[in-house]
Amino acid sequence: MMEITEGSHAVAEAVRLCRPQVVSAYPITPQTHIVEALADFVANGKLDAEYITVENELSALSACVGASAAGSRTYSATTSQGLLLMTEVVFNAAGMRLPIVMSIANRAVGAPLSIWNDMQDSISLRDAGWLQFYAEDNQEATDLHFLAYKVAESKEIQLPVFVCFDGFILSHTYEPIDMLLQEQVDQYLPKFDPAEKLDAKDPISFGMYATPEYYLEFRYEMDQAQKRAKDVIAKAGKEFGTMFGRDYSALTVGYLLDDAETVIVAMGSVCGTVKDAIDEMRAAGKKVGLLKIRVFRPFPSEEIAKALSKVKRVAVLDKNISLGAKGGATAIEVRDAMYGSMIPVKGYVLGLGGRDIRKKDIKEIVSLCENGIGDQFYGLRKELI
Amino acid sequence: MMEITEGSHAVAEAVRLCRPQVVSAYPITPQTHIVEALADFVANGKLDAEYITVENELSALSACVGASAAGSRTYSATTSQGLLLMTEVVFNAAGMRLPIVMSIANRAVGAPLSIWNDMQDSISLRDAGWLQFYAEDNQEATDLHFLAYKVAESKEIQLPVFVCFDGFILSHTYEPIDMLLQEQVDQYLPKFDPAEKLDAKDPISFGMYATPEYYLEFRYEMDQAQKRAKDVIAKAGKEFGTMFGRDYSALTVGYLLDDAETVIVAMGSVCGTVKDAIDEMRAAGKKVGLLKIRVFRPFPSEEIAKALSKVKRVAVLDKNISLGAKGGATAIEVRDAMYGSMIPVKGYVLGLGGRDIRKKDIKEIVSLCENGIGDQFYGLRKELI
Amino acid sequence: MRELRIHGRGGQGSVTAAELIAVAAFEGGVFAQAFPAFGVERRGAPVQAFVRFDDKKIRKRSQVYEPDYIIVQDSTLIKDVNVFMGVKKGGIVIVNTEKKPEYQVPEGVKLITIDATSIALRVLGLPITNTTLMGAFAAATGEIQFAALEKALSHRFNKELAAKNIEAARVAFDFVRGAA
Amino acid sequence: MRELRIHGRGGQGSVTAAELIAVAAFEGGVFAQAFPAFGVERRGAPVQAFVRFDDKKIRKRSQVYEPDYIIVQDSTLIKDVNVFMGVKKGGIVIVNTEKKPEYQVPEGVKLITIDATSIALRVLGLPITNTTLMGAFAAATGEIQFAALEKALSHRFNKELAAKNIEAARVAFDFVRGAA
Amino acid sequence: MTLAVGCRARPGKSRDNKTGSWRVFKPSFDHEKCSKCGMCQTLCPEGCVHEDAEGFFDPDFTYCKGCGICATECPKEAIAMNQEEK
Amino acid sequence: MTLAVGCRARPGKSRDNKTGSWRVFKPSFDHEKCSKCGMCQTLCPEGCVHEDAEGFFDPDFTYCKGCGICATECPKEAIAMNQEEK
Amino acid sequence: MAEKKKTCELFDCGHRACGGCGAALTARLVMQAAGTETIVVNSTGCMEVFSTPYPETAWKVPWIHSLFENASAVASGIEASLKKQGRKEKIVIMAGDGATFDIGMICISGAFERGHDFAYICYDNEAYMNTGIQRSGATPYDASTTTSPAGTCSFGNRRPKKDMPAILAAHGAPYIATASIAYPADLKQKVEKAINTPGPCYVQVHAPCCTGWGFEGDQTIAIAKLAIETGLWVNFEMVDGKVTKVKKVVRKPVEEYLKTQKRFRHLFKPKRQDAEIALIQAIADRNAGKYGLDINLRKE
Amino acid sequence: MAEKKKTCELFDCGHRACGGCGAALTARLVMQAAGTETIVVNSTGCMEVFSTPYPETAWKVPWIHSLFENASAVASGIEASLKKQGRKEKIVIMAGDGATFDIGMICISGAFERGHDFAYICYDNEAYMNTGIQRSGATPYDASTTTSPAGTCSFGNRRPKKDMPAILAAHGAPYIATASIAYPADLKQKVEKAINTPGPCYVQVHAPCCTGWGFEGDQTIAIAKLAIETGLWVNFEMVDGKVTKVKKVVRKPVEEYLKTQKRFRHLFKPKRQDAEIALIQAIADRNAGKYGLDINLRKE
Ligand SMILES: Cc1ncc(C[n+]2csc(CCOP(=O)(O)OP(=O)(O)O)c2C)c(N)n1
Ligand SMILES: Cc1ncc(C[n+]2csc(CCOP(=O)(O)OP(=O)(O)O)c2C)c(N)n1
Ligand code: SF4
Ligand code: SF4
Ligand code: SF4
Ligand code: SF4
Ligand code: SF4
Ligand code: SF4
Ligand SMILES: [Mg+2]
Ligand SMILES: [Mg+2]
Repeated sequence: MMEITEGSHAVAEAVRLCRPQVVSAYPITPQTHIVEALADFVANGKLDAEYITVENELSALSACVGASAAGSRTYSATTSQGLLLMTEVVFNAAGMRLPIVMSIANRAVGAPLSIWNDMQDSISLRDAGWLQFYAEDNQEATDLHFLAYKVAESKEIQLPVFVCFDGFILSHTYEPIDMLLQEQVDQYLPKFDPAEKLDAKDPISFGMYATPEYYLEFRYEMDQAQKRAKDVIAKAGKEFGTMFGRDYSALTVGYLLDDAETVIVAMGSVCGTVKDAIDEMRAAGKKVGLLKIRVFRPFPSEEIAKALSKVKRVAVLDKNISLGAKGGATAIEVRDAMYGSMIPVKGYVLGLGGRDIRKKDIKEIVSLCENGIGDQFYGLRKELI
Repeated sequence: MMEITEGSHAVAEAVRLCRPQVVSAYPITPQTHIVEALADFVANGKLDAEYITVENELSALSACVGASAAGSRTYSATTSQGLLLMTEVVFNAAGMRLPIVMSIANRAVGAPLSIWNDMQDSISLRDAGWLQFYAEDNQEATDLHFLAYKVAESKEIQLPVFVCFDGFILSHTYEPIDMLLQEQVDQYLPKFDPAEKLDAKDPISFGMYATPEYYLEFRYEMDQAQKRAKDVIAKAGKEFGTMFGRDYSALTVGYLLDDAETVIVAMGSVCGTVKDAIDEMRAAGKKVGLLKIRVFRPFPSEEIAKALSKVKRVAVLDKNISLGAKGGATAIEVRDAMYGSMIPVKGYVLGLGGRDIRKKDIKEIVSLCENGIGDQFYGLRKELI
Repeated sequence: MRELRIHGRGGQGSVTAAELIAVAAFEGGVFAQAFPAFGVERRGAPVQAFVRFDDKKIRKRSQVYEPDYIIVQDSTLIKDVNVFMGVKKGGIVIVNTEKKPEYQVPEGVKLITIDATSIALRVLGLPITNTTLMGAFAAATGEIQFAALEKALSHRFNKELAAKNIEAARVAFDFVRGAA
Repeated sequence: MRELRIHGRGGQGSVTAAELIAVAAFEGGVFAQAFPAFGVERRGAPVQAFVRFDDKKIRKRSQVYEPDYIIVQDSTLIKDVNVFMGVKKGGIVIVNTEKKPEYQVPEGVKLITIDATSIALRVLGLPITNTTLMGAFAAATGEIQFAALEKALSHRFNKELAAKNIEAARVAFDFVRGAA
Repeated sequence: MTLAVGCRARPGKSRDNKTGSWRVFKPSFDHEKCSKCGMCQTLCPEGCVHEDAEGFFDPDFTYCKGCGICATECPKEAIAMNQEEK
Repeated sequence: MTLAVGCRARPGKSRDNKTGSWRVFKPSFDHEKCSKCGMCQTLCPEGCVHEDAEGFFDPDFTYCKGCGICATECPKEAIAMNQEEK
Repeated sequence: MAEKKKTCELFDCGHRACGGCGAALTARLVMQAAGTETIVVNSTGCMEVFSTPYPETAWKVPWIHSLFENASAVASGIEASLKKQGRKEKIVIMAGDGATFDIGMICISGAFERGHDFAYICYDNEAYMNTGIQRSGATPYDASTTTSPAGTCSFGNRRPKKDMPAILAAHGAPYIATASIAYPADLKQKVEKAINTPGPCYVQVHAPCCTGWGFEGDQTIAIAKLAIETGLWVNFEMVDGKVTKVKKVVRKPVEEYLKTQKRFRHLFKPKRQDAEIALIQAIADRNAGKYGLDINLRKE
Repeated sequence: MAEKKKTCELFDCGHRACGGCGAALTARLVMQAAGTETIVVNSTGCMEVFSTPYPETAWKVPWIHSLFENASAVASGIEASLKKQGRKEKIVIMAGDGATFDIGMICISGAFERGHDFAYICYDNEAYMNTGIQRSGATPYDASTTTSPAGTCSFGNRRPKKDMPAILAAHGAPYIATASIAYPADLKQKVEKAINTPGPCYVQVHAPCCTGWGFEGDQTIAIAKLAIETGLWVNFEMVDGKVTKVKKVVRKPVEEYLKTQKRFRHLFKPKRQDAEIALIQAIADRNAGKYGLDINLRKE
């Protein structure tokens, strides 16, 4: 059903439709509207879940670990400082193979403190073993939650998922959404049926430690599950498409790629602005395209290498920076994916801490890239540095 | 003065010689011997520092933040779960530009819990803005602490430093060390003299937040400081060499690189075993060399690209895995550094969670690399998977 | 694409106004996008909110720099905030004031003033002007149909409250219509 | 390079023995490296520790698989732990036992038994055998000089304790010398 | 201008933010009624009420947000809140 | 063998670890002196003291670590600790 | 006069709090009591946000903010550092109720256990205001917040207010007090005592929030007074774990307090919830019993 | 008999604790009291490490370990999950003193404040044993540990033992008790009460550690008894914050306890530290006063 609503509310509604039994989250800007909406659903009988008002984020995700291990579908949401505070549990939940879904309303990290958008938070946890989905608009932000549970709970995967969407830029924006109905979601997403759970009827020990005889293989199996997720996403995304008309089988999505000479690689909401800019550049005769990365973990190396195998140059936008490295994580990994190709790949770190990104910026970046200039911060206020 | 001592004790002694005024750390295997030795120094009047026996790692580093901002040289040490628990403060301390030095006795992260060595912990925080030094042996583990304070406190840098050394493999190993004398250290490392501090005589606000007008530039300045650190390390490392005979000016160090066809890139204690294996392979007529990365942040991209510009192939050893990516962080960033070179770079994830690495493994990896096989886990117990 | 910027103060409902305008526009078959200026502004501090309208899906995510329309909820802002900044030629500015329209708007920009506070006080019994100004906006720009506005308000508020707000919007709508 | 593996139980000082042997070797001008089997073993559980000796700087960091020397601190271990595993041909195995040397050691490996517990009890008044066995090791292998051993012990313990431990080591040293 | 390393600043800068512009209502102080008790000064969250040479109090309108606390709490009802001019 | 996903295991496996091998001293139970009070069973940290059909108690030497708690706490001094055979 | 001059010296004009903010007033009053030889450690929250957008700091003493949860650990480090430097500044922590009752426990318990010398001032506005009025452990019973909303299945916050003073008393804090912006002289005296008592001391200041509680900014002080007059907030002092002083009152019924604020509106509209109001009255009655709050008019 | 059969059923043989480990005995006894319909949440520490190297679990009930600090939050989640599933298992947390007094406060305070239904059992061996005997908030005054070593400038741990029962009582925990492995029947009874009392309950079990305290493994029970007999450990029960039961004793001087353990050796060697011993005696005396510990032999 089409409706116009705030991104956070759409996400909360999607979560409600997924029927989580335990919700545990701690408020932090700009994630708050999600958890407030869920609290409201519970207070008004619209969601039959235990809503645990925890005292910090580490507890928030820890409660999800317990609830998930006990056999419940669980949900959390956070961002930025909150995500960093729960880091240890983030790694832990993945290693324990618990299919928790957590929304990340992407935000910069401090110091300096910033409540504004970039993707440093989830990107900084790219090693942790969680799948990471990134939404371009609120329709995706909503739909990817259904996909997330489906994939996370699949027996072949059993890994938790971040559904990331840009804080404020998406979370606080009203726009039209096609929201699924409960019966549609129920059809797509069956009840959570864990392979194993904490249960006096069949006692199992969860979270044992691994000596050097075993540890490597456990990590390997996690990495394999990540890699298997590509197929599982393809399947679940296609099924979604068949049922509801929006196909999420692709880890990356191209826009006017076919004949593109310069391709921008980007994630999240900036892709919208990029598309508008591309349309204008196309109109001016420039062959520019976009490759959007929707799934960052597992990282679609092969897909990217293939999609970009014939282009002249690549400009990667990063709303994050691995300080002291050559640039942002996306640029680094795109080059990794395309290693050996000789196609110039330039990175641009931009939009950190809420710095606005406009069509003209995209155009300027394309020019820079055409001139071989890149691997730098973009959009600096010269007077400040 | 040459002595034979345990790695942890050597590190503790080095720290003592640096005269930190505030030490704040929380015990965790295999870092414990360091903090125990420091507690012992304080209990016996050998170190005139406040030793804060904090209740968790987040507090440990937070206390360092306070003490450093108040104008004291501070020290902490941790590893693994402890490092992950303090993640938020790790990012914060860098953003606040406080020259804290923290030893990391590298250890795997859970789940599954493992107390054994790999480098997942510090590598997972590679975005955080800290400089990261990695020691090959206990001599380096010791010396790098002097270097760390020198660089961290330099006015051009003002960033904190991880001094990483392999847990157990180095921390619990007795071996000969040339330990500096107090007067030598005092000569090399002057008293901490912060540019600014919390002081009623000259009140300053520390840790303000940055709106979108300013945030990007603050991050840029941090990244620039990382980049400036290359020169500062070169200078301080050279000075160390001039004064004490061990030169630490290089971010990367080659071993039999000149005519090498296959080069292994590695960090930390495994380099020793690699060198032994290389000697044997050389004796058998194979032109193999090693490029050791001693400084991972700032990442020595140019140095690596240059050092490896003429080799036939590169095998990168990673004691970490970015789950769901193409491999470990070192392989990814080495490829980033060498992008456009067409030299095959293969990654091998190995030694996770304490899995032993032997000379024969190094030789096998060289064979695999020669055969173009790589970007995989190495050393899996087939019967387990 | 047309863009609207709303100026108000923290606590005056500018964001709600933007949302409701977007809802009404969408009701009328137009693609719309509404969002606040992302900030930490407290009650009383100057704030902004934005709406975009287009005939196709709106993908643009940057902020609004050159609005077609401006609503100023509180004319006390005008002396301290450059509320007319960037307004497009041919644009429309609606200012809530009981005074005569004596503001310096850029050339080629139409200025409409309305005493929304008085209307709101009279109809709602409260000096909350956001819904009133929606009526004025509908009349001045044609971006939203009055029927759609009614629907949006009915959706948002309970029956009684919706009726009152619709009434306030109606008064403003008629006033601006009449003035035009 | 020569390698030593020490078998003992948690609490019996195997790691200390390895460290002290390394210190003594280093005192004697040999490069040495000592390290425990990294683990979580509790008091009573079987544990291991290792020492490497070489004439040049030791770079190798892998575990010890084929030791030249083995010390078994506690013969009760032998029935449950394969203490002789991997020992090199020509290697030396020292077992603390009051029994006769009746263990099945691999071919070409020399077995030395010594009742270190009795010596320790007699000299130190405690059944702590690690320093006693150091003496035996020095005599059996020549990897460490007795003088260096003395120095190592003097460095580690206070005067009185050092003297006693040196005495215990001396008894064992002489015993093994005599037996050889 | 150059950024301070580490997002630091010396005092005084908040005064650049003239919060008087937030005001919708404006206090006016009637010195006739005033008992010079100083309550208005003590309780003003802005700290913008100042004492004059005669011991009377008046707000600094550059910062007064017009919250009305002074008016509510003045024991002499010496402060009136009026609509801010536009 | 294949690893359990997530490092999990079902009960019973600790029994593969025969802690009897840790023993340096070995308890021997003198049923003559025993009053069948069960204290030895209650206080054994290994939980390896078992009651036989007659109500007497004996340790399971597969797991007994020889800690000596049973001997120390036996009110009848019915348990003696001896050097483990080698 | 000298005293008065300080007034707007240490917490300066131009901060961005809502008009009528109780927390902003708390900052002013605390700084008046603390004086210039003070280092302030501030947790993330309204106070930090309204006073320190770069570069516009409102603080005229050395001030530091690190994170939401770690003010007490940062203060521990500063204390250790000052000790080693032989410096004499006093350390004042300023933290919201969320930063104290909830997330701050990550670091508070340890800092109090270690016995550092600082004054911990909690400005208690009874919810997370900075992020939009979510429940904290300090939120009173039945208050509607965005994470404990009143609704068809809920009357708002279900848990009683956490007894932070008692918890810190159990940690052995030598001086603990509660105060209110409605009684500024008392507040300042308590802050001074907390600063001057060696060891970790705690003052919890009732600081009503017009925006979060739903009332007009000019009522801030009036509402703070009502809290005390109804017995829902008790001003007391505790030395070495023993209550030594209590502000007694002639109690008013709790609804005089409740009905002034939107967060309790659901107790009166659409219909009056007598049972719930009675439960809240019982809280006040328990306070009265526990602290000996009531002035017995007849006898005095 | 059925009761007895359970003995080694739920915490199994083959675990890797030191011979004579008090914590291992605690696990056995607690599980006897808890029974099969129990889910155990274990923090990182000796107990977790000696009982669950993959795949050799010693637990015959559902068991989960996540991290060192988060057992109470994990338990909160399990409780919520069971509630939603309509399941009836009881939740028992098993955590060391470090996981409880120190790092666990990250999650404990919130879990108790929220009022979840679980029994929190702290096995208190008075230091971090798993990592090699470092000080915790539960380490007694003057005990030498590796991070509070006795030395020329130090007599060991400088802070008194944190009063965790009082802290949790201040959180409103309905049932709190202390117990000792030296009194197994009492211990089991208390664990049962904690499990059967709705809400978050707490039992702190004195569990001597031969390795960490420095005594032979056969003395574990004897030393636990001495702790009680000297008044350095008090076995009591608290219901709704009020002490309802105390194990009284004819007190022995504290040095009878101290001299049995290496961690206190520096109080006797190289020379006897009478002043320090007197301070410790004063702790016992305070306990006696506070809890009414002494059996007055003459009167009875
Ligand atoms: C780790 C972390 N979690 C969440 C937040 C978001 N956050 C910032 S301030 C705040 C609430 C502050 O509440 P309180 O301490 O009561 O202060 P107030 O805003 O009410 O003055 C929250 C939830 C954060 N900054 N860091
Ligand atoms: C975040 C974190 N910090 C530190 C550690 C290391 N660590 C593991 S167990 C432990 C001590 C446990 O002490 P306690 O809870 O008293 O249990 P015990 O070992 O004494 O039984 C420590 C410090 C860890 N696992 N995780
Ligand atoms: S509060 Fe009123 S009476 Fe008192 S000084 Fe201010 S204006 Fe005068
Ligand atoms: S109206 Fe408010 S801000 Fe203005 S002077 Fe009065 S109390 Fe201060
Ligand atoms: S403790 Fe002694 S008396 Fe009691 S049952 Fe055991 S052996 Fe018999
Ligand atoms: S010696 Fe110890 S382990 Fe063996 S039966 Fe007795 S109490 Fe149990
Ligand atoms: S929301 Fe409340 S606490 Fe925050 S600034 Fe406004 S009035 Fe003050
Ligand atoms: S160290 Fe102590 S607690 Fe740990 S297993 Fe050994 S005796 Fe038990
Ligand atoms: Mg608050
Ligand atoms: Mg412990």
